[in-house]
Amino acid sequence: MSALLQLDHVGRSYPVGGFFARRQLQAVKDLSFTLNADRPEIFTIVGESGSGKTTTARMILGNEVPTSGVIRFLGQDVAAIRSRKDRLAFMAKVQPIFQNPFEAFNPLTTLDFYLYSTARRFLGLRTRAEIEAAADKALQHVGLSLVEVRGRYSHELSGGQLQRIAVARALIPSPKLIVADEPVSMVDASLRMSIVNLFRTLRDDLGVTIIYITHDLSTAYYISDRVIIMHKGDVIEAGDARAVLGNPSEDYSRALRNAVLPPDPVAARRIIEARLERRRAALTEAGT
Amino acid sequence: MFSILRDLLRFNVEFLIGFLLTGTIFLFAAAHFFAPYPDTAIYLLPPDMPPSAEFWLGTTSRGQDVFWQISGAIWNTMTFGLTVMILSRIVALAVGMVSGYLGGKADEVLMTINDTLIALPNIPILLLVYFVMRDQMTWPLLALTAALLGWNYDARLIRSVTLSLRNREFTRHAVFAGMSVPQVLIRQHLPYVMPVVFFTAMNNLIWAIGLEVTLSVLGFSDVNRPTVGGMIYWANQHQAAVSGIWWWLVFPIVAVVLLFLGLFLLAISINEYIDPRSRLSRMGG
Amino acid sequence: MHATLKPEASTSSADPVLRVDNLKAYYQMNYFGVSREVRAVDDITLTIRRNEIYGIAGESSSGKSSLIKTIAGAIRPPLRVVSGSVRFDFDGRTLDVYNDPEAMKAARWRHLSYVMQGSMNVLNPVRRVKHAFHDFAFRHMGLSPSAFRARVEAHLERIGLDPQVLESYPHQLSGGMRQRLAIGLATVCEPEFIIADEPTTALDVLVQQDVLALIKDVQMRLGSSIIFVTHDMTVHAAIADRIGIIYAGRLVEEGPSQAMFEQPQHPYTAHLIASLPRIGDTTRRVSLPGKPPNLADPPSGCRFHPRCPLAIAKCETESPPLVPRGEGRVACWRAGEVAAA
Amino acid sequence: MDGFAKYLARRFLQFILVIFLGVSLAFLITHLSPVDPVEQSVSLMTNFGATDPRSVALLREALSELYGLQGSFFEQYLAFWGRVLHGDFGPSLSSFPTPVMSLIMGALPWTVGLLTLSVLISWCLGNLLGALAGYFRSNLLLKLSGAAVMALHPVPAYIVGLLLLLTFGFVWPVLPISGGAQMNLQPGFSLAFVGSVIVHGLLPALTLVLVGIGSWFISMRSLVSNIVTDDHVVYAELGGVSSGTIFSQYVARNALLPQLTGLALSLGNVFGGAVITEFLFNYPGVGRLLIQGIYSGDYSLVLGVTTMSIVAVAVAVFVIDLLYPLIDPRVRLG
Repeated sequence: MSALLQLDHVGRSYPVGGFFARRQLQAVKDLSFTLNADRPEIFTIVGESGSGKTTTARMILGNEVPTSGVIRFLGQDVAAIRSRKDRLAFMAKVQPIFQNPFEAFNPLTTLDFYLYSTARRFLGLRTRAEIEAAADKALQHVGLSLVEVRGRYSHELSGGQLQRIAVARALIPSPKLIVADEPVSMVDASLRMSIVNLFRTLRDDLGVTIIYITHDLSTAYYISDRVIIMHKGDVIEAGDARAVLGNPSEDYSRALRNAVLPPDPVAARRIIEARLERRRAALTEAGT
Repeated sequence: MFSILRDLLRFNVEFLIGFLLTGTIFLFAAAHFFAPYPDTAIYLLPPDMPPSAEFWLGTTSRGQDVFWQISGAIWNTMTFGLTVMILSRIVALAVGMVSGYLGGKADEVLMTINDTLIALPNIPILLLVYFVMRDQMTWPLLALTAALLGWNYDARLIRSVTLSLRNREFTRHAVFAGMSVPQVLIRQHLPYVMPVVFFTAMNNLIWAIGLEVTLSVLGFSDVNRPTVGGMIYWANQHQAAVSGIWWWLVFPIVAVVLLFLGLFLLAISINEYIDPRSRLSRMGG
Repeated sequence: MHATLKPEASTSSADPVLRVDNLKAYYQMNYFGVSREVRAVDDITLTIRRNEIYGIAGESSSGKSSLIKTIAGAIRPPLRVVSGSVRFDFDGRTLDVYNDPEAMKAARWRHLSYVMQGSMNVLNPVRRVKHAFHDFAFRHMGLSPSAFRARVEAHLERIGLDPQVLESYPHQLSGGMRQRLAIGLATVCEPEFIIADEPTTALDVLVQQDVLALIKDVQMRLGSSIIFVTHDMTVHAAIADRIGIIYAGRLVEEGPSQAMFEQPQHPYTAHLIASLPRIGDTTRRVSLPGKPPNLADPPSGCRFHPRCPLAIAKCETESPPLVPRGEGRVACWRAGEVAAA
Repeated sequence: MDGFAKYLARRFLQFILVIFLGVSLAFLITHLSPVDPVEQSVSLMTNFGATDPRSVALLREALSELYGLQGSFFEQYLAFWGRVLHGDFGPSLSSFPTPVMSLIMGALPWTVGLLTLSVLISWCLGNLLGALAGYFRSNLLLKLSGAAVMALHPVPAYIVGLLLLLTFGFVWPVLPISGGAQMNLQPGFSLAFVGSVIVHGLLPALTLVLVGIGSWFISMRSLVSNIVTDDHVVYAELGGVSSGTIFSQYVARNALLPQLTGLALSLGNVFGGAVITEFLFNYPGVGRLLIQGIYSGDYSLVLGVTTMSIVAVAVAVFVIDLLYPLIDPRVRLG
């Protein structure tokens, strides 16, 4: 049971405040979990803004160095990867998917350039035909083809399609781990499911482990194998996704779960009206 | 490249006027290579002749043809301006990109020095350099000094652009797509850095030309080398305004003012055209 | 002076407070000889009744934000009203937004107010919050400055905000607090009509729940009508009395929220509801094929036909009219045959 | 308050650094140049006769002591700082024996008066015109005045000054084109003298205003045209707030923040324009003093004026930096 990725008491803090009020903001405190190399899974980190989930993603990708603890990918300390050669080797196995597809693709660069560059660098392909073939193969995985992408710019396609192209690009070096930070929050609801279902096929058909980072409990419940809930840098609860999200044991995760509005008017209205009563009660009690 | 020129000429009136003005003055200046008399020769022609068929713009009290004097003067003034512009762009780009991309301590140190230099009065320092160097002062040295005093405002603008580019998601995406640093800089970032570099370059060129005119008008430069400022300097020395040789003063002033206007119009119109936002809207973004 | 607690959504008061008739608003742009026309709002007709929260749902590039900008009379070039009208009915007097600018300006904030999406920075960053209340509402209240201040403080207290917040600057407040303040500002004159453009989109789910409760609380107390715009169908389920679905610049379905969720009439609505994951249910959710329409050259006939599972030949040539059906309206040639979610 | 204190500390540190680097730069320039100032002055003196070798040697000795050229490089540097801090640059050779410092102190008020007045006018007028042109984009009058102001922007101070001098000196001789005040008037706060000072200051001030106004117009107009689409302005329009209030409180007030920083950053250049304009109109300020010093080869005067102008500009920049927190609450309240 070799570890694909191991976080060992990882922490990250930032200096904040002026000369006189120097203090440390703890973005991530004592985070530990392990992803199994021979059991691909969708591991989800759930949390609201400021919970430290994005900082965690950046540390796993090696874009930020933890201030405490260590992150090992296939036994190698990610923060120690310095040389260009080692970085490339690491990036061949660990690829990111970004939140806003319109920000992730340079509006002045054609989309196919990203696919070709990945194929050229990580697969060492040289001839144009080989490179285009690799790009087309990756696009097939996500239900697209090179014809739809060649020479196009990001503003010509929808958020959902761009995100699928981003997944295709990440698949080219056949990575072991994909770190997706809020991959669907900028995608329309009607297209969101195509991306989320895609993660499942990547796990099952290509054996890729996916770290899925989101604030949306419903998609987390629908797609994840395991989940950890973070709040202001702390891990509140962790475990099997259905168990933890189905009926959480900690107060914060229960509040989070109860705030999720079900797509059914009767139930949703009841949640809002209950909150309204609590608001009015608090006012009258404060008022008297 | 020509399609851009055609678009600009057709749709942007500022560019049209600017292009025509700068173009004619540039040709006028380039003509000095075919001048019948050497630039520095004096007392060749009958002095103080008003504009006539023979001497289109008249002659000076020092027996020089005003027309060819201005042509040579504009050429020298522009070469001075271009030298200052290029040298200061190199420093501004270097400082702007290093502090923008590296960030952290390097950024803090460079920007502190940058802000310090901005607060220094340029002309007194330049005058001090001239005073100290006296006759050793050659125009390339003056150009170097002006360049070293003229880059800091622009370095801060370039830094703000590079800093924002470094933190944009498509930069990280490019790195993970295997693009090398030069590829990212040239292919991904250049279209965003170009407008600010170009616009500050044109402003610097205008500032440098103004500086050259100002210094040589006071006689603080190699006055034997014909420059626009030099002409006005000699016109003042010979009391041209008082003794009614108006053409000696008016034509160089008109020429340099037209040059300023032309360059300025070019700067505004081209900057608006290559700005990524307007380029995107043309692509239908 | 406050209206007593209004009964639950009184659907009886049928007289509309807003009538939008065959409204067309297009983006017309011309850059260096490249001219483009985007038909963002393409012939929309709808009415909104008193004391009702009308939800407008639509995805990105559906034209829903252009629609409410046009309704609010807040359009700048290149967006332009091509035809149709927007008429409000305040105190028995009809106000035509585009033919009576003076009356419209006078009605702003007195009868019609607005809550913006980016409420994080709708308050002037260099002035204290109290100035915003003064600029927006003072002229409508006809009170002395001190009485006005007391009225504002009472209003804020009633919605659970500490009046001391009036003395602070926007950058000193959290995002959630600024959003609650924006709602306080939009309701201080007790307007009959409030336009809320994605007010809870940028908020965390816990704060979102509280803000929705706040909006519902104030609406019930004032009996005002609200247009509530968001792409998130679950928010519509929670707060909207009636929902209008916008697709490619056109209203494709409209009706009471409960009926719509139980028995959607239009295939697009059915899909929007079906694609929402629920906690406790992992049945496979499927996405719409194809991509959202490009409003610069929209598909012919019914604009949903390229992605519609029920599309027939007629759908590609003729655009279906919006016709009454059950308690709402729908624009689809095969409206009855939509499978329940 | 933490943010405000941090801001103040940073600005004061910057101020000290500017003085330190500026004065050191002036020292370096004078001491690293290949030309020996003493030889230069001696050759200047001796070409009026007086070539007796002994007196020339004595002169050389006196001059090198006067110019602070004794001792090692570092000792000279410390001595230089000593003199700067005491405000003692030795006597001026061209108007011997009056000390350089009293010449500077005599000329400084003229420059400060001229500069403060013209900078204020060009800053306020340029910003107002630019804001109006940015907010009311279709107004023809604003467009025309904008075009005129922008046409003047690239033209240097000397040319603008010369054109004014020619028009008011020869074509329509209404205004005095030289000097700071009527020669025969007794300097003091009498009505006649002050009136004459104002009249004599008109052309130099007008030159500086015409040269300065263009840059403020352009930057303010582009700032305003961006701010007009900001959320808080659109929201105010939706709120039916009067366009006068929107223009002044929502648009202009936010646009002024960067313009105030811009004012501080521009002082270095504006001072240069004043030097030229003073010389052109023979205005008795520090600028004319500097140029006359250069013409007469008066080493200590030139060094003194340059150093003091560096200090003066640094002080002005620091003062403006102090104003910034007053109008930006985000800096004042951390």
